[in-house]
Amino acid sequence: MLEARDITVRYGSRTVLDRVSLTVEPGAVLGLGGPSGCGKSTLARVMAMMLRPRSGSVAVDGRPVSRWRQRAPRELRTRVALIYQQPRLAVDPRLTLREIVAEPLAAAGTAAAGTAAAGTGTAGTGTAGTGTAGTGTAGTGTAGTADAERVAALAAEVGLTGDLLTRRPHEVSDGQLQRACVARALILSPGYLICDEMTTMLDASTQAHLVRVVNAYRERTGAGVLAISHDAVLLGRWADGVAELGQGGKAAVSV
Amino acid sequence: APTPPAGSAPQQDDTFVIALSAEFESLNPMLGYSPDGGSLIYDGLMSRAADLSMQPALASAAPTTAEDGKTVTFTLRDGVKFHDGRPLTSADVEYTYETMLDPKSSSPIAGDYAAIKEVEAPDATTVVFKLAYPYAPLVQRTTLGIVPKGSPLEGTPPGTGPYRFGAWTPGDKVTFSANAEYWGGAPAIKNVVVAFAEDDNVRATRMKAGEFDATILPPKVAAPFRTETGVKVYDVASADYRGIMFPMKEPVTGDLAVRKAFSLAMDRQAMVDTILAGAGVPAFGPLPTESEWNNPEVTGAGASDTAAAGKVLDEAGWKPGPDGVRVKDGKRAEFTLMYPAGDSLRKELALAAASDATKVGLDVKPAGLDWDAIEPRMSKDALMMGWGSPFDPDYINYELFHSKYAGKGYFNPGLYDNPKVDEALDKARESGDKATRKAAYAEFQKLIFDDHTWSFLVFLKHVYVVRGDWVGPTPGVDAHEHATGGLFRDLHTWKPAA
Amino acid sequence: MTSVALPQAGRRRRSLVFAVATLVVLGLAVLLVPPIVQLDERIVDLRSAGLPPSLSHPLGTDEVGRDVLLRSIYGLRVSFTVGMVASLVSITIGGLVGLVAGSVGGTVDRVLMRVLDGFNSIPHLLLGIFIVAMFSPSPVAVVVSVGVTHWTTTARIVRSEVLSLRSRPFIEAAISGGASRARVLRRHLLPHLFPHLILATVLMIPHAIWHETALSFLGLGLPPHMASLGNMISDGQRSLLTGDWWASLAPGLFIVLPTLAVALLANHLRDRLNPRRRSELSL
Amino acid sequence: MNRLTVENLSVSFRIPGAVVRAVSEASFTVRPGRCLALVGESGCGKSVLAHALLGLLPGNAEASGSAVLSQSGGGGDVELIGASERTLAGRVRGRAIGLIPQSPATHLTPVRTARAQMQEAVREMGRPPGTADELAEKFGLSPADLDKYPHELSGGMAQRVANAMALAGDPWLLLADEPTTGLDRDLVDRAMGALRALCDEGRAVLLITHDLRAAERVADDLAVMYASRIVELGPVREVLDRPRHPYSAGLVDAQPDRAFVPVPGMPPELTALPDGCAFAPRCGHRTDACDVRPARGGGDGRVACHHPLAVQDGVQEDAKEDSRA
Amino acid sequence: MRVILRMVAWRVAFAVPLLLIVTVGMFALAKASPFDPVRQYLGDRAMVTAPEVMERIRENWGIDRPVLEQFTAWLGNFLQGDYGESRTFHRPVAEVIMDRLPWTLLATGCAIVLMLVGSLIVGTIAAWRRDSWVDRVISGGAFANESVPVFWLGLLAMWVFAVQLGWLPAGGLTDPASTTVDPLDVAHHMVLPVLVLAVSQSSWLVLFVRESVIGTLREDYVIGARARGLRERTVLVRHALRSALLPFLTLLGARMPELVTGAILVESVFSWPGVASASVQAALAVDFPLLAVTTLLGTLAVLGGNLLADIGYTIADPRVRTLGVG
Ligand SMILES: Nc1ncnc2c1ncn2[C@@H]1O[C@H](COP(=O)(O)OP(=O)(O)OP(=O)(O)O)[C@@H](O)[C@H]1O
Ligand SMILES: Nc1ncnc2c1ncn2[C@@H]1O[C@H](COP(=O)(O)OP(=O)(O)OP(=O)(O)O)[C@@H](O)[C@H]1O
Ligand SMILES: [Mg+2]
Ligand SMILES: [Mg+2]
Ligand code: NI
Repeated sequence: MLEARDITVRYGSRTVLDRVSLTVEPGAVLGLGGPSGCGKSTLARVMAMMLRPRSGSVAVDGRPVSRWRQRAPRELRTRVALIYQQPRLAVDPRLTLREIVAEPLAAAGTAAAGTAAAGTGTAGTGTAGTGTAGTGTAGTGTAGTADAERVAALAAEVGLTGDLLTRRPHEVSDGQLQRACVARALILSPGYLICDEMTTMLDASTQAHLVRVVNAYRERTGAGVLAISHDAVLLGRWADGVAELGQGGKAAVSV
Repeated sequence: APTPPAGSAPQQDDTFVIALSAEFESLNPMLGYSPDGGSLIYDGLMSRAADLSMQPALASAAPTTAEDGKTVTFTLRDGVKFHDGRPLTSADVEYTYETMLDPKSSSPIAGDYAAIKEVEAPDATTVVFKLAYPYAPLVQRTTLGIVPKGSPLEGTPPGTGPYRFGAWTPGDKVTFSANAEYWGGAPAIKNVVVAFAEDDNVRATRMKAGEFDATILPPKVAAPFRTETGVKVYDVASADYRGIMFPMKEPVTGDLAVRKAFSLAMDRQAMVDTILAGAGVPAFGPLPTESEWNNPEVTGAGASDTAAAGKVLDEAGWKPGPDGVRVKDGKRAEFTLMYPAGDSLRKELALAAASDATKVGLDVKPAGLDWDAIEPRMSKDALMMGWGSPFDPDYINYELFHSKYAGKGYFNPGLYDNPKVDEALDKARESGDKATRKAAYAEFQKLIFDDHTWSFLVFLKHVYVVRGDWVGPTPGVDAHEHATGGLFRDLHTWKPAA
Repeated sequence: MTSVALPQAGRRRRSLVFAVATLVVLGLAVLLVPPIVQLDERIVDLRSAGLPPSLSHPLGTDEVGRDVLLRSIYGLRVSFTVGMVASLVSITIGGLVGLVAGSVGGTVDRVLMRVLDGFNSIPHLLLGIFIVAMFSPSPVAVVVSVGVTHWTTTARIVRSEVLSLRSRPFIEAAISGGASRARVLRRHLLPHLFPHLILATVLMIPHAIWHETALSFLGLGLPPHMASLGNMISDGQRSLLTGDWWASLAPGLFIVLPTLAVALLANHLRDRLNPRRRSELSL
Repeated sequence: MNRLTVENLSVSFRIPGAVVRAVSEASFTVRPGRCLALVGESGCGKSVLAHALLGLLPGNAEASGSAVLSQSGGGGDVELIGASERTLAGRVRGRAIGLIPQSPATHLTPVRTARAQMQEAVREMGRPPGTADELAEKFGLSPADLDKYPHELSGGMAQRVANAMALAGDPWLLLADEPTTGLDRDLVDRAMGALRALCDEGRAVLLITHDLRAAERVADDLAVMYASRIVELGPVREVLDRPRHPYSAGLVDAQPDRAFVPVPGMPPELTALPDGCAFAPRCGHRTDACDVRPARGGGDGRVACHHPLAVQDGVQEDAKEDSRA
Repeated sequence: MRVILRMVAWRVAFAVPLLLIVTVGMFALAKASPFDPVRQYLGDRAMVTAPEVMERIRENWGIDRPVLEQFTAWLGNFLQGDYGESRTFHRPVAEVIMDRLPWTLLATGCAIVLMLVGSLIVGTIAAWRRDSWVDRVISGGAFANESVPVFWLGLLAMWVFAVQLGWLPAGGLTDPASTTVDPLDVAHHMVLPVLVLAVSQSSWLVLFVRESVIGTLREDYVIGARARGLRERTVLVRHALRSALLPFLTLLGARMPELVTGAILVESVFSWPGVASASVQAALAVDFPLLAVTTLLGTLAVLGGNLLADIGYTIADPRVRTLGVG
C-alpha cells in the first residue's frame, strides 16, 4: 500500500496541496484527475519521495518515509517508480535510449538487477505481440548479458525498435522518449507505479498499447498504479477508481 | 618633460625627469638616504667631487684631526639656511648624527659610523666628532646629509641642498624644486622629478617614448640609444665589481691551486664583450684602475689561459679523471657556485664562469637561489658577489677580508683568514698618513690577489642615458649603489648647452 | 535550411591534422632529441652569443650563446610536464571539491566555500611564493604550489554547475531510479561538467608554465639557468628591445603551439561529448 | 491569397551508419480558413515535418522537395525549404507561421519568466504590450502564472504559455504540435475553440494531435501519417467515420472510447523502411502487391494503399475490386 | 529577495572569523617563510650592515619575541585602529594603504568592467560564429593570450602604443613632469594599464562564455526562441547568453586572486602606484603589518566578489534559487 496522508506542500508562500490524502492499493489502478495546475504532479513527486512535503506523511507498504530525495533509502525509492510528465526534461541528454532504460539497473548493481528480474519472471511476455520471449531464468549466465536482454525485452515491449536504442534523446520523437521512460520505470519491477500524464502526447494506438503494458505488468506483479490524467474517458477505461484533486489542492476522492 | 621621441631639441621646459629602478626607501638621511652624498635635498659637512676628492660643503674647510686620530673637528660654513628658513647650526649636525646612531632609530647605516663615540657642538659653528678608535675614513663618511634639530624620523625633513622636496607619490615619483637661495648658487634646472620604474625594459621603453630625460640602464638595453639622435649615453666607470667568493675552509675551494686555476681559466674579456655588451673592464682586484689606491701589480690577461691553469692544477696533483673532471686523492674538483636567482647579470656571469671552468677540468655547478637561501650556505659554497666602492678603500674591504668578520653575515662569509691581510687593513684604517695607508692597501691587494681569495671578474660601467644637450655632466667613478648619486650628483650645476 | 551552419568538414579535418601533426612533431622532438643531443645546462658560449637563425643554429642563439632550438626542446619537456601535472592536480582537487560542495550542499558546502575564499584571499603569486619557499625549489615544489593554489576556480565553476544541474528533473529521475549519490555524480553530473573541466585543464597548462617562470624569477622555482620555457621567456624579455627577436619567439611558439594543438584536440573531444553537436557532425 | 503548398517534402537525418527517413514525399496544401489535422503513430515524422517548414532542423538533417509560402500581403512567394536564415527569421517565423512546440517546457528559456519571454516576443513582433495578457487569457492562463519561471509551471501551464506565445506575431498559419497536452477538459475545449476561431477569422491551422475527438471538432481535413508518409488525407469526418487505410482504421479504433486496442505489431524502423508499403507487416490485408509502394491515388487522391477499406461503413470491399475501379 | 538577504547575512557572519583565520594563516606563513624581514628591509645595504645592527633592528621590531605574543600584540593594536608601521615603506600602514588603494580600485575597477563587457561580447560572437575564422582568431588569440606573461603583454602594448604610435603615455600615474593630479591626465595614463589588465585576464572569461554559449545554442529553448521569429541578436543575447551566464558569473568571483596577481604585474609594468604592487614587496620583505592589511583587503575583495557572483547567479538562475545557496 502506498499511502499519502495529509500532505501539505507549499512553494514559497503559495499552498499547492493542502492536507491531501491518497492511497494506492497494490494490484489496483487509481486514477487521479483535476484541473491543470492543481498539484497532481506535485503530489506524484511527494509520493515518489522526490519532494519533501511541508507536513504530512508518506508510507510505503506500511513503512513510513522519514527521509527524502537522495536520503530516502534506496529500496524505498526504487519501490515507487515515477513516470514524469515531461519526458524531455526527465532524461539525461547525454545518454542513449538504451542507457536511459538500463540506468536503474546499472545504478542498482547487477545483483539487485538479478533479483529484480527474478521477481518479475518473464519480462518480455508482452501484449505487444512481438513474440519476443523474455528470459524467465535470470541469475544464470553473466549478469551483464542478462541485463542487456532485459533492456531489449522491455524496450520491445513498450514498442521501441532496435534502431532507436542507440540514439540520444534529441534524436527521437517525444512519444518514443516517453516509451523509453516507461521502460525505465518498469525495469526495476517497482511495487508502485505513478504515471504522470503518461499517454498525453501519444497517439491513440500507442496510448492503448502502453496502458496494456502497464496493466500486464500490474497483473503479473500485483503492483499498484496511480494514473494521473485529464482524460476522463481514458481513466474510465483504465482505472478501478478515480480521485479528483480540486483547485486549491483539496482532494475529493471519489472511488 | 616628455618630448616626442623624434624631437631631439634640448629641454623646452624646465623640468627634468630622472627614472630610477628602485624607489627611495625614505628621503631621510638619518634613515640612510644617500649617506655618500649626491642627495638633491641635503648637504653633508663634506662633499665629493667627480674626481673623488673631498670638498668642504657645510663645513667651511677640511676638518682638523687630533694627533691620536680620535678627535675630528669641523667648522661650519656661515649663512647656510635650511629650506624652511632656519639657519644651520652645529646643534643640527649633532642631532643628525646622534639620532642616526641611536639604536632606537634602527637606522640601517648606523654600522658605517660605528667608529663615532659621540658628536659634540661646543659652539654654534663647531662640530667635534669623538671616535672610539682612530678611523681615517671618517672624513669620507661626513657626506651624510644634515637635517634640522628635532626633525622626526618619519617624513622628509628640510635640507640645505640645491633642491627642495616637493611631493612624493609613493610608487610613482618624487618631485623637487630648485632652491634659489642655495649657498652654492641657484640651479639652472628648476624642477626635478625622480620617477620609479623597476624593470629595465620598462625604463628603456618609457625613455624611448620620451617620458624620461635621463635614466640608468643595463648596457645591453641601453645599446639602441647609442645611435639615437638627441640622446647621449654616458659610460661611467665604476668600482662596482662582480666576483666569486670562495669558501676557504672547503676541501676543493680551499685549495689555492683550484682557485688560481679557476681564475686563470676565466675569459673575462668575453664576459665584458658579451654579457656587459662592452660596458665594463676585466677585474682582478677590488679596486678599479681609476682609483688612486689601486695597486697596478694586481692584474692579468683578459682572455683565459687554460694552459697555465692546467699546469697549476697538474702541479698541485689534480689529475684529469675519466670524465674530464680533475681528481686529487679521490676528491673530484667540483663545487657549487651560487648566484641570486633574480639577478640576470650574475646568472650569466656564473654560467660563463662555470663553462670556462669546465674547460680546465673543474666541475662547477651553478645554483640560482634566493638570498635567504644563499645566506646559510655561504661558508660552504662559492658565491657570485658584487660590491665595490670608489671612496675610501677601507669601505667594505675591511669587513670582507678581515678575519674579525669571518662568518658574520655577508661579511667575509668564506671565512678567509690571513693575519697579514688583517694587519694591513688595520694599519691602513688607523693611520692618518696617506702614504702609509697607500702602502698598506697596496700590500693588501697583493695578498688577496696571490691568495685568490676571490676571483674578481669584471668591473661594470654604469650606463646613463640622457636626453638633450647639457653642459655639466661629469662622469666620475660610481659606487656599487647609485641612487641619485653617480652622474646626477651635480645636477644643480647642469646647464643647457647653448 | 539549417539554423546552425554546418562547418565545412574539410576545415575541421584540417585543424585536427594540424593539431595532431604539431603534437606528434613536438612529441617526437622531445622524446628523440635529448638522448641524441645532450644539453649541459651550464655551458654557455659567449663568443657565439646573439646569433640570428642559421644552419648551425636553426633558431639562433641566445644572449649567452646557447642554441635556442635545443633549449626549447629541453624546455618543452620540463615545462609541459610541470604544466600538465600542475594543471591536472588543480583540476582534480577543484573538481572534487566542487562536486562535493555542490551536490552535498548545506554545511559542507558552506564550509568548503569559505575555505576556498580563504585560499582565494591570498593572491596566487604570494601563496605560491610561500609554499615553494617552505620546500626547496624543484619541479615538484612548483607543481604543488601551482596545483594547490589554482583549484579554486575549477571548484567554483563545478559547484555552480552542479547547483544548477542538480535541481533538474533528470537528476531527480536518476535518484528516483535508485542511483546513489556517487553514481549521480559520476554518471549524470560529471559528464555535463566535462566541457568546462577540459577547457579549464587546457587553460591551466600555459598558466602553470607562466607561474613557473614567475617563481623561477624570484629564485623559488626551477633553477633560472635550467632550460625551461618559462625561464627562456623571461630571459628573452629584453629581446623586444635589443632586436634579437628569435630568442623569445622560439620559446613563445613552443608554448603557444602545443597549447593551441591541445586546445584544438579538446575542441574535437568536446564536440563528441555534446550529444547534439555530435549528431550534427554525424560523429 | 495566402497559401502554403507542400510538395514532395522529404526529410532525412544522417546518423552514424544509417539514414533516418523521417518525412517522405509529403504533399498537402494549407489554406486560410481551414484547419488541417495531422495524426499518426508516435515517431512517424509529424514534428519533424513542422520543424522542416520553419527551417528549424538540426545540422544533420537534409530536406528536399518544396514548401512554398504564398502571401497576399506582398513580398512574393517564399520557398521555405533551403530559405536563408535571414528570410526565415525576418519574414516567416512568428510572423507568417507560428509554432506551438510539442514539449513546451523545454522550449522556454529556463532562466527567464514566462512573462519576460512573452513580452519580448510581442515586442519584437511589433504588437502592443497588452497583447501578452490577452493571449494568455485566450488559452485560460491567469496573468499571475505568467510571472513564473518555466520550472515553476505545471505541465498544462507551460502548454498554455506556448500556445499563447505562438500567436505573438499574429501569424496567418499556426503549426500546433499537440497543443492540448496536459490540459484538462475545459482547457482543451477552450484551446480548440481558440484554434477554430482562428480559422474562422481567416487564418490557417496545421494541427498535429493524438486527440482524434478534438481533431474532429476543429479540423476541416485530416491527414494520417504512418512511417514518414501521409497515407490518407481527406475531410475530417470522412476519414474518421470511414477510414480507408487500414492503419487509419486501427488508429480510430484504438481510442479509449472505442475498442481501446492498439494496432498490433511494432512500427517499422525508419532507418530501414521497406520498399513497399510500410504498414504491410502489420496489415491484415497484406498481399504481394504490397511489396510495391502504393501512391496516394484512388480518384480523390485520398489514400495510399493497395487494399483500401470499402467506402461503406465497416464493410470491407475487396481490395482487387477497388484497384480495378 | 529574502534569499539574497539571508545569503548576505550569512556571508557577513562568516566573514569575521574568516578574516581572523586568514590573518592567522598569513602570520603563520610569514613566520614559516625563510625570508628574513631585516635583510629585506635593508635591501642592498644588508650586505654592508653589521650583524649586530641587524640584531638590534630585530629587537626593535620585536620579531625575536614569541610568535603568539607578536600576533596578539599586532591584533590588539589593529583592533584599536593602529595598523602599525610598514617596514618596507617606513611609513604607517594606514598611510601607505590610503595613498595607494584608490588608484588600485580605480584601475582594477575599470579593468573589471571592461573585461566583463568585452569578454561577454567577444565570447558570444565566437560561439555564434563557431568554427569560422572569427572564432578561430578569437579562441586562438585567447589561448595564446593565456600563454603570454602579463609582463610581456604590457611591454608590447607600451612598445606599440607609446613608442611606435605615440598615442598614449607609457606609464606612471600622471605626466612625470606635472606636479598636480589632473583627472584627464590620469585617465590618459590609465588607458594602457587598464587595457592590458583587462585583456590579460579575459582569456578564461572569453573561452568559458564561448563554451557555455555553444552549449546553450543547441538547446531546445534557443530553437524555441528562433521559432518565435525573434531577431538573431535577441536569441543570442537574451536566450543563449542569458542561460550561459552561470559559469561566467562564477568565474568572476573565482578569478579574483588571478586578477590581483595581474594587477600586481600590471601596476609594476606601468609604474602605477597602486596597492597591489606594494603587496608583493610586502610579501617578499615579510613586512607583516602591511602584508596583513593588504591580505585583509584582498580577502574582502574576494568575499565581495564571490558574494556578488553568488547573488548574481541566484538571480541569473532561478533553479538554483529554489535550492538555495548558502
Ligand atoms: N518548483 C516550483 N516552484 C513554484 N511553484 C511550483 C513549482 N512546481 C509547481 N509549482 C506550482 O504548483 C502548482 C501545481 O503544479 P503541478 O505541476 O503539481 O500541477 P499539475 O496538477 O500537475 O498540473 P498539470 O495538469 O498542468 O500538469 C502550479 O500552480 C505550479 O505553478
Ligand atoms: N535529430 C534526429 N536524428 C535522427 N532521427 C531523428 C531526429 N529527430 C527525429 N528523428 C526521428 O524521426 C522520426 C520522426 O520524429 P518526430 O519527432 O517527427 O515524430 P512524431 O511524429 O512527432 O512523434 P510523436 O508523436 O512521438 O511526437 C522519429 O522516428 C525519430 O526517431
Ligand atoms: Mg502535472
Ligand atoms: Mg512529435
Ligand atoms: Ni595563477
